[in-house]
Order: sequence, then C-alpha cells, then structure tokens
Amino acid sequence: SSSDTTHENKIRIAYFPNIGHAIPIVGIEKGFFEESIGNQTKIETRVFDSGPQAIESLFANSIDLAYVGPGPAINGFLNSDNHNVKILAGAASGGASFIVHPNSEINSVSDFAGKKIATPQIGNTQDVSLRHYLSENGLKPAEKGGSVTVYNISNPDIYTLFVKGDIDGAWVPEPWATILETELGGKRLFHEEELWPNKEFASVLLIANVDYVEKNPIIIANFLRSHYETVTWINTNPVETRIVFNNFLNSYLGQSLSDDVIDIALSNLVITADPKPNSIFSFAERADALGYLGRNGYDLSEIFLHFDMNSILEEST
Amino acid sequence: MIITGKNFTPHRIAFYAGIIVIWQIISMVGVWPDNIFPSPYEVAEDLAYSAADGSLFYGIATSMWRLSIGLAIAISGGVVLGIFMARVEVINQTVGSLVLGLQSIPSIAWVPLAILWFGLTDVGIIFVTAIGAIFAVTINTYTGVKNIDPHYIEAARNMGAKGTQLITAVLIPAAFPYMISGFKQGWAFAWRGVIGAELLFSFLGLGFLLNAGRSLNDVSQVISIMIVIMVIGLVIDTVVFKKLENKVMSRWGLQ
Amino acid sequence: MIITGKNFTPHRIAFYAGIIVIWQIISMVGVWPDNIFPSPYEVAEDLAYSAADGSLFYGIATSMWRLSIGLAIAISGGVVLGIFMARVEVINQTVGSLVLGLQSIPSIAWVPLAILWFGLTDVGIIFVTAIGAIFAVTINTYTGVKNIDPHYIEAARNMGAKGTQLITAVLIPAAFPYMISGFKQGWAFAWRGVIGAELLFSFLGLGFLLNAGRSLNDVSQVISIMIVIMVIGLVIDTVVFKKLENKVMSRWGLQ
Amino acid sequence: MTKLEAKNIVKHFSHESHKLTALGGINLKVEAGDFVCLVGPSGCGKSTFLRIIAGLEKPDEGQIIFDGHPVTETSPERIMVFQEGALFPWLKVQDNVEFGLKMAGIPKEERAKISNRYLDMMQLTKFANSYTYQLSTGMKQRVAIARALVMDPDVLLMDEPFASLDAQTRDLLLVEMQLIWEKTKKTILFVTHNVAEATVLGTKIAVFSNRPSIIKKEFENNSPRPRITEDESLLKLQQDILAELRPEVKKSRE
Amino acid sequence: MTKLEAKNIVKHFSHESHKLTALGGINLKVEAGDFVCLVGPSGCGKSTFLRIIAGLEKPDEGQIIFDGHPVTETSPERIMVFQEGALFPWLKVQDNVEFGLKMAGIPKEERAKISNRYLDMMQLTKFANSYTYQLSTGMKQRVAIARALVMDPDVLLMDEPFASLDAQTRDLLLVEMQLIWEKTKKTILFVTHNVAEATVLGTKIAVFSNRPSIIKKEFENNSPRPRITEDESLLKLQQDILAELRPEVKKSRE
Ligand SMILES: Nc1ncnc2c1ncn2[C@@H]1O[C@H](COP(=O)(O)OP(=O)(O)OP(=O)(O)O)[C@@H](O)[C@H]1O
Ligand SMILES: Nc1ncnc2c1ncn2[C@@H]1O[C@H](COP(=O)(O)OP(=O)(O)OP(=O)(O)O)[C@@H](O)[C@H]1O
Ligand SMILES: [Mg+2]
Ligand SMILES: [Mg+2]
Repeated sequence: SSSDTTHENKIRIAYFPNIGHAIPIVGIEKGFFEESIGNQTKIETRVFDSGPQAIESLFANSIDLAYVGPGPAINGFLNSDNHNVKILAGAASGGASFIVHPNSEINSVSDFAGKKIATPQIGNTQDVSLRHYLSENGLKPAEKGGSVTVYNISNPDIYTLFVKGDIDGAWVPEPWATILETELGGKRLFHEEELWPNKEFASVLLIANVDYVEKNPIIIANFLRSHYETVTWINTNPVETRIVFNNFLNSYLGQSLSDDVIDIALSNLVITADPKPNSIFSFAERADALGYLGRNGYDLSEIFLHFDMNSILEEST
Repeated sequence: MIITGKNFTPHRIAFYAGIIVIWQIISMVGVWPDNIFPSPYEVAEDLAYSAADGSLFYGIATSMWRLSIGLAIAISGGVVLGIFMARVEVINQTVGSLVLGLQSIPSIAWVPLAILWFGLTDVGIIFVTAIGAIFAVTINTYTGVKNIDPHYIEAARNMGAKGTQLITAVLIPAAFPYMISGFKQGWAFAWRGVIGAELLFSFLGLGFLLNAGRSLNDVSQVISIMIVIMVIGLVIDTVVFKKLENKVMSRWGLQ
Repeated sequence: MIITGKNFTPHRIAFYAGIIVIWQIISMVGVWPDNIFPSPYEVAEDLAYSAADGSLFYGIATSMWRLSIGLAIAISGGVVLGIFMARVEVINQTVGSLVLGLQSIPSIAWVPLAILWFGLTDVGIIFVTAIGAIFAVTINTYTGVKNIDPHYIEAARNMGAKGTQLITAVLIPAAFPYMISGFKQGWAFAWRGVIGAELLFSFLGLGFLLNAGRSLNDVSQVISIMIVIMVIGLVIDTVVFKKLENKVMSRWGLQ
Repeated sequence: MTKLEAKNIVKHFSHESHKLTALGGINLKVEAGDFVCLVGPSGCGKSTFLRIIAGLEKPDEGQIIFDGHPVTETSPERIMVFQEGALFPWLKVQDNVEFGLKMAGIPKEERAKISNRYLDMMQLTKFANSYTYQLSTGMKQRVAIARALVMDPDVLLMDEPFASLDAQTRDLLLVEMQLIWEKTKKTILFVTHNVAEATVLGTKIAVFSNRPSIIKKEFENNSPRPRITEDESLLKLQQDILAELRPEVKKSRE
Repeated sequence: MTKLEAKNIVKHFSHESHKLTALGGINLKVEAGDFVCLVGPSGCGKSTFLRIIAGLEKPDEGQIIFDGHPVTETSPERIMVFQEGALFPWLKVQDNVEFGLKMAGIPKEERAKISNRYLDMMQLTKFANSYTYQLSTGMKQRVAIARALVMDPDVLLMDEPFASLDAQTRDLLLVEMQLIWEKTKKTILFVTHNVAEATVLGTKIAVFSNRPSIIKKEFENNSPRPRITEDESLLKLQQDILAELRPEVKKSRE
C-alpha cells in the first residue's frame, strides 16, 4: 500500500479517544513514549473510533500498533495473513456497565424479555457480553426469534435514543456508561466485571503487526517499557490523568467532559498491562458460540506475541 | 421478472466472466494477502452460506421494501419539486436551493436526526433513503423541464393547456427522457441510501449484513454482500429502466 | 468570489430567515430537549467559536482540496465514460453496467476497501469521493448524448466531423445542458462523499469536525458543521453552476 | 365589426453584436371574417407579429385589441400554426391533432370524429398512429395545420403553413382553406411568401416593409371565389404586390 | 462521365400500424456537372433519397455508385442542405457556417474569409454573431445554405433550400446558384416543390411518383442561361412537368 516508507525511524500507533485508552493518551500527551523511544524514532498517532477500522489499518500496513478491545483483537488475529496481528500486552480491564433507562422497569435479568437494548457494535466486547448474557439466562435476541431486541448502534446514537426514551437499556463502555448515568439519570444495573470470574476481564489490549515487531525489536521494547511505566503513573496520579485526558479531548475534539464523569469513569475500570488471557479465551468461546468467528473453527494458541522485552533492553544497552 | 436474452448479451457475459477470472488470478498470484483480497471462490462460498440459511433473502426482502417506499417518496416529491423549481423562480430560489444544500450532507450525518425524529424505526431508514434519492430526481426533472423546446410550451398554452393540464400533458412527457435518467439515479441513490442507513441503524436488511461483515473484519462477507447489492442494482436497471428508456427513445426517434 | 445581489434575492433571504425563526420557536417551545435539539443561537455560537480558533477554515480548506481532485477525476472520467456508453453499445453493456452497479454501493461500504487498498491517506478519501460522484456525471452525460437531435450528428458527420472532432465539436456541446446537470450533481455527491469519507477515516477536514461533534454528542457542533457544508454547497452552486447554466441556456434560447 | 386591431406595435430584440428593431410600429385593422394575408421580406418580423397577436410575446410598445380588449395572454381563441410546426414528439399524429380538444375536455369519441375529418383532409389518415419523426417535412406541416383547424378558433394565425408542400397538395389545400373560411366566416391572418397564394386566399393583402418594419401598403382583393392559382384575374394584383415588395428586399441587401 | 448513379434504390419504413415502402426502386444517372432538380408529391421520399445519396441512410435494396464506388458512408464530398436546417444551436451563425471548414482543419483567417463571402451572399453579415434561435426561419435556411456552399463539395444535395424564403430573396438566390454552378461546374441535386424553380435551375428535372416512388419521368432542360422565374420559354416545360405530377398527388388522395 501507498503510505509506508521505511519503518526504521517511525512507529505508528492507533487508539481511541476513550478513557479506557488512557495509556496511549497519557503516554503521548506526557511525552513518556517519546522519551523512552528516543528521538531517532518518530511517533505517529491516529485516533480512530472503531475497532474494525483499526484492524483494517493494520492489515493495510497503515499502522504498526493499535489499542483495541478483545473482539477486534481476536478477529484481527484470526483474519490476518499468517497471524500477523498479535496481542502484545493488556491496557485496561473492566469498564463496561449495563445502564437502564430511568423510565424502564428493568430491575434484573428477569425483566429483559420484550425490552429494547443497545450495544455499540456487532461483535464488539459489549455486544458479545450482552448476547452471551442473554443466552445464559435463557433469552434470545429478536432476529433469532427471541423477545429481546438488540440494537447495534454507535455510542452517540445510543445517547440520543436514551434521551428520547426509545430504548430500555444499553450495555456500554466508559465513559458512556457514566454519561448516561449522570447526565440522563440512567441506572447502573451492574458492572460487567461482576459477571466475570475474579471480577476482571480484558477490555483494551495492545496489538501489533508482528513483522514490525520482528524488524524493530528495540523500538518495541522501549515502547513496551514506557507502556508499563505509564500504567504505574496513571494509577498513582488519577487526578492528573483526568486533566491530561480532558486536555487531549479538548485539543482533539474541541470539547471536553466534566471532571465528575471522567473521575467516575476512571474509577470504574482498571488500567493494567495484564492482558487477562483467560478472559480472552472465554470471550472467544462466547463469540464463537454466536457465530462471530467464522465457520471453520478457531485456534488462539498463538494469539499472544512472546516478546522478551527485558533481554532485548539489556542487549541494547 | 423476465430477463430476456437481449439484456444479457455475450459481451456482457464475457465481460463479467473476464472480471471474475482476473480476480481469481490476482488472488492466486497473491499480490494481496487473502484477508484483504479474498478469492471469488471464498466469496461465492460465503454467499452460498448466507443464501442457505435464508438470512440473505430476508435481508434482501427487508431492504427492498424500505427502498420501494423511500424511492416512491423521492420520485413523487422530486418530480413535483423539480417541475416547480423549473417553472417558478421563487421556489427555485428558496426550497430548491435548500434541497440542493441538503443534498451535500452525507446520509451518515442524517442518522442522528433521523433517530431523533423517527426513532429506530423503518420510518427513520426510509427518511434517510428518500433524502438520499430525492435530489437526483429533482435536479433531473428540473433540467429536463428547463430544456423543453419553448415552442412546445407555447403551442400547448396557445391551445388552452393550463396549470395541471400543462404539467401532465406537456411538461412531464416532454421532460420524460431526462426524468428517466433522474429515476435511474434516484434508484441507485435510494438503494445506496437504504443500505447506508441500515448499516448505521444496524437494523435488519442487507446493510446490516454488510455491517456485520465489516465489524467482524470478514472481508469476504463484505464483498459478497456488495456483489448482491450490485447485482440487484443491475437487474433492476436492466429490466426496468433500460426498457423504459428504450421505449421512450424509440418514440422520439432517437434510436 | 463575488456574490451578486441577484443570487441573494429578497425571497431567498426571507425564506432562510423564516426557517431560522421557526427553528428558534421550536427550540424555545421545547419539543425536544436542548441537548439534542439546540437553538440557532447556540449553533451560531459554536460556529463563531470554531471560526475564531481557525479549525473551521482549516477543515474547509482540507475538504475542499480533496474534493477538487476527486471531482476532477469524477468529471473527466464520467464525461468520457458517458460519451462512450452512449455511442458504443458494447461499452454500455459492460463497463457502463458495472459503473451503475458500483454506484449502488454506499460510500460507507467503500471505506474498508479504500483503507485496505490505499491506506489511511488522502488517496483513499479521494477514491471514495470520486466514486461517489462519477456516476451522476456519467449517467447525465450518457442521457445528454443519447438525446442529442440525430440531425446534428448527421450534419456534422456529413461535413466531415469524425472521432475526437465529433466528440468535442458536437457531442459535448450538444449534450452540455445536461452535462451541467451532471456536474452539479457530481459536485453535490462529491461534497457528500468527501465529508462522509473524512468522517469515517476520521482524518482532518469538515467530516472530521462533524464526527468530533458526534463523538461527544455535541449536537450543536454537528448542526453547525452541517450548516457550513450546506452553505458552501449553496454558494458553489450559485456562483459556479447557476452562472454556467444561465449562460448555456440563454445561448440555446431557453430563457 | 373590428375583430382585431394592432396599434403601433413595436418590438426590439437584442443580439450579441447589436440591437435590432423588428417591428417599427405596425398598425392593422382586421374586421371579423377578414382573410388577411401578410407578405414581406425574410426576417422582417411577420412571425413576431403573429406571435404578439397570439399573446405569446409582449410588444415593447403598442397593443393588440381583440374583441375590444387588449391582449394580455395567449388563448385558444387565437390559434397559431407555427412556422416550424412545434408538433409534440411524444404523441402520435392523431393525438397531436386532438391535443387542443383534449385540453378543452371534449370526450374521446367526439375528438376522434373531429380529428378524423381533418386527418382525411390533410391526407394523413394512414399515419394517424405514427410518431412525428416518422413523417416527412410536408406531412408534419399538414399535421400542424390539422391541429389548428380542429380547434375551430375565432381567429386563425397561420405562419407560412404551406411552405413545405408541393404545388399540387398546396392547390388542394388552397381550395379547402377557402371552403372552410366561407363556411365558418373565420377571421384569418395568413403569412406567406408566395404572392400568388396570398392573392388566391386573401380578402386583404398587407405588405410588410423591411426592418424596422411597418405595413407599407394594404391591398383589397375582391375577385370572385373560388379562386385558383392560375386565375388570370389575379395577375395584375400580384404584379402590384411584387412591385411593392421588390424594393424592400433590395433595401435589405444594402 | 457519370458522377453518381442510383441503382434500384428501395427503402422501407415501419410505422406503428403499418409498413410503408417509401422508395420503390429509384434509378437515376447523374453526369458530372448536372444540375438535377427533383420534384414529387409531399411524402414521396425525396428527402429519403437525398439522405441515402449522402450516405446518412442505408437503402434496403440497391446501391448508390459515386465516382465508380458504392457509397458506404457519409462524406464531405457529398454535402447536404437539410430540409429542416439542422443548424447547431450552440454556435453563432458564423461558426455554424465555418463548421465544416474547421473540421477540415482550415486556419481561422481563411475560414473567416470564405464564410464572410457567403454570409454576405445570404445577407446575413449583420447576424454573424447571433445564435440560431435569434433568427427568423428564412434566415436559418440561408445559414444552412451558406454552411453547405462554403464546403465547395463535389456534389451538393439540397433539400428544398428555398422553401421558407420570400419570392424576392429566392429570385436573388436563384441567380447566385446559377452563377456558382456555372463557375464551379458542381454536380447538384436539388429537391423543390416549386416547378418554376426547378425549370430555372435544372439541366434535368426528375419527377417522383407517389409512394412506393420511382422516377416517373426525366425532363431535359437546355434553355439558355441565366434564366429567371418569369422566362416565358420555361412555361411549356413547367406545364409538362405539372401534367406528370398532378395524377400522382391525386393518387395519394385515394
Ligand atoms: N424515420 C422514418 N421512420 C418511418 N417512416 C419514415 C421515416 N423517414 C421517412 N419516413 C416515411 O417515408 C416517406 C418519405 O419521406 P420523405 O421525408 O423522404 O418525403 P419527402 O418526399 O421528402 O416529403 P416532403 O416533400 O414532405 O419533404 C414518408 O411517408 C415518411 O412517412
Ligand atoms: N428570440 C429572438 N431573439 C433575437 N432576435 C429575434 C428573435 N426572434 C426574432 N428575432 C429577429 O427578429 C426579426 C424578425 O424575425 P421573424 O421571425 O419575425 O421574421 P419573419 O418575418 O417571420 O421571417 P421569415 O420569413 O424568415 O420567417 C429577425 O431579424 C430576427 O433575427
Ligand atoms: Mg417567420
Ligand atoms: Mg422532404
């Protein structure tokens, strides 16, 4: 494709303008990544708002690293040529909730029948969780002849539907869960992690183009190091994280969120570099049961890229 | 729907067969990896699969009925508006200019408003469809009417044609060769609008299937649905618009 | 860019003023909550804001240059293709039918392919823009050429016009009144295509600003950008296409 | 009774490189039942004058008084046969002929009865179902004449209706026109470049001058009817008219 | 030397309700330098015949031999003046006239020199910059004639070129046509419905029968030139031609 020149002195990173992507946002805005990689390598960033687009860009060799949810990470791995897209690290865990519309009578899963529920995108993390949750509770979505109508519609549109009262509930990531709760009076029925073993599941992962990693081990090692360091910084500086995040929103979208929303949203998720492998495998099982992983079976045994950061860093110094 | 031999000429068949062969060769040579450039075989397999489980036909039927209503609105609205724009300068200056402006807005930007006004209903999708198609009909009707030989209108008025009579007996038939072109485009844009709206509303139909393919990064499903969309477009063009066009053209002695 | 008094007639001004007043009334009555239906005042404020910090003008400039290239491709390709479709039945049957089929595919469905083929570049956006616009140009050129009075072509051939000469000296000028209509639509669809592509690529331009507003549910920013898009559409239509159209029409004695 | 009066009709046109006064003040009084033939050099403004009478064009000065009222718009009371036909290509010949009747709301069978009569008169019965592009130029002209005659208007405005007809067909139609006029006592304005034709048909022949044109001279013509082209008695009048015309054409050469 | 030969030209057309044989086997030999006038009833197929010679229409049977070769396509060697003008509305009068010269790649100044000569001949100099909708019907017809004459073709095919001209303008052009023909010894085929005009111009007058038409009779015409419409010496020939024509028109009435 047309955009790639030499990769030697360049690393191209994609992420979303969401609070779950605090690592790359803080890492870029505070200059942590730049500092760690050194000034020989130029960092280019792209801000996306959907997983599939990030995967397409990886496939097209337009980016080298991306922060995405487990759904796209798995699809990216399975659909890539020679499994050229793999998970390098975790970035966040948790951070999705089920929000009930103030006028809706949903108090527990037993009230879901006949209701209209939204999730942001087919096959994304919340969508798989919702559909799995429904089937675990003996419910089926309308298109399979069941009683629950599932809408896959983007977060801003979910907001509009919430305002109008056209939906009864939505399974959404942060900060949308908090926005629906604080701005529109929605009721948080449960945090998604409550449904998972150990109350944790990977919600944002760092994935990479394997070719790039193999060609640029030192850049990647340095990058990963600052990825880990940023995790620590965020967890020790939540207030400053909020400020950085809002500054980013302001400069990128020309708008920011209220401090409350960010604080609550941030407290509802865990910034961690642990990819929580078990949650990814069970997520894949659920997605497969929904027919999302193709007709030919799937094999995730290679999905994690084994990358020995420490020995490379030692060698290079 | 009778597809006559004339519509599917040897040339056409050879052309499409050629495309498929080239496509297969490219995918075999491996210029692009399989995940971004699937082979025709894989696409056909996907198609067969979604045909077998019925989801394809259900999707087609859903999209088609939304399209019919949206297109009907676009055609009737577009013809009326186009005629008035061509004949009444005030309307051209006001409503006409607004339609034109509205047309520059991508359907995707309409979706939030459609949701706001109509909710997640068929009506919302039909609105986005109609708004996507009306302009092509309007502007072609407008151009057709503006370009009518003024002598036809003079003769008709001299013989007593007025108001609605003038419109139905002269303006519409005289502008018809261009209006067909508007209908044809209106059809294509409505088809496109309905798919686009379904994709964003993610609410049944072919657009939904397309979105599902994209969300799962399943390029061969995306391409298979795109092909279905195209084929339906071509068939309708051939059995409806080409026939209409040929008939009108031969009447006017243009063939 | 000189906007003459003629283009902004009292009627037009009154019409748009009326719309704003009605809008203000609806927002004051409070049919819909403010956060999804802002008042014109809020929208104007937002507009002023993004104009003040320069992002608006940068967005406009970026979108406009992508549009120019995409539209140039669509117009030149569409004119050539339209002429050949009208004159060479084999091309009509093959490439022509393909264009028509491709046209039914919403731009949104092109985006994944554009990313795969061209990467996250301006080229991808230009591709989506050109593909969105080419069909309107093609089909209007086709219709225009098909509807040329056959006597013009006979007379020209009799006087020795052949090949390219016939095309440039007869087919294009004779079909020009309809080709303008194609350019006008091509422009609207290209404009729409560029915004849509920017929105999906999330890559600078007005479409990006639209998406930014949408991402944060800032409806007043969304509407303010939609208005900017519309106004640019209207201004271009008035200063470019209306002028061209009036000139050609008056030459042909149609006004 | 004065059916129609042109009062000082002036009409200007603007061209790319100059302005042009087509009609320089036309005055003409037409009594009910007059058959007025208009002759004049090519481009002097005959068609323009008929169009103004029909209400299809506004004069820059002066006015047309019709039945005592100024003409403001076109109306089926004054039906025009256009010089260039203006047949509707989307209609069959018969539907073209019936167009005005249909607009007037006359039922189908009655329309067919009327149109068949005139199609027969114009020798077009066989072509009733043809489209206009399938006709020869002379046939089109006959359709246009039939389309006007079926309307049975108060005033007929005919702009060189026989220009594309062969001499024999024209002779037949000259007879028909006289019959129609005598039977219905219509008021007819008839533009022609054929002086013989003018003298056969007209009760009055008005000669246009060169641009800016006025009516240079009017001739009365009371020869007995039916007249035919070969009538010796019309020769003198023809010579007189030609004598008026000749200098006008010369002038336009200068 | 035979310039042009029509060998048994047959042409059918289909209409909505019937088939029609326009040309029923036309045979005609035209020598180089002949001025052949074609006369016949309206709708008999004169225009169709010229179009076939021009190569704009294919005969269903027979062929046209031009300079020893069968005609397969149109060419500027045989330039046609269309009965209905076919002027280009997007070009100014002068550009219309120069169209063929431009196609032939003749430089601008030379084109202007040639076109100005013919615009003057047609009394259109003042209208060189006008568009065609700004012209009267007769003026348009003169533009069409000029557009053909500038081409200076081997064979000129003229389809009722003077039909919309007044008698005086026509007389002037009859003189011009004879001058041009004598000076350049062009081969001309000239359709007209005016028998006097045919006898003034033609070295040969061919009379078409009614449909399915054949050439019923050919007349030689060796009267001395220049001839004018009023020439007494042509009267006898005119009577003979009319006598041939009359039954044809009658037949078409039946
Ligand atoms: N394209 C066509 N389709 C069907 N019929 C046609 C077509 N062109 C000509 N004809 C028929 O062929 C016959 C001859 O037409 P043509 O125009 O050659 O006559 P013409 O002798 O030139 O008559 P005129 O003197 O009226 O111009 C007519 O009866 C006409 O209806
Ligand atoms: N729409 C127009 N725009 C500009 N000039 C026009 C227009 N219509 C007519 N004219 C001019 O007005 C003059 C008179 O035209 P008109 O058609 O009335 O002549 P006419 O007497 O009918 O001629 P003909 O015998 O050739 O039909 C001409 O010089 C013509 O150029
Ligand atoms: Mg005239
Ligand atoms: Mg003819």
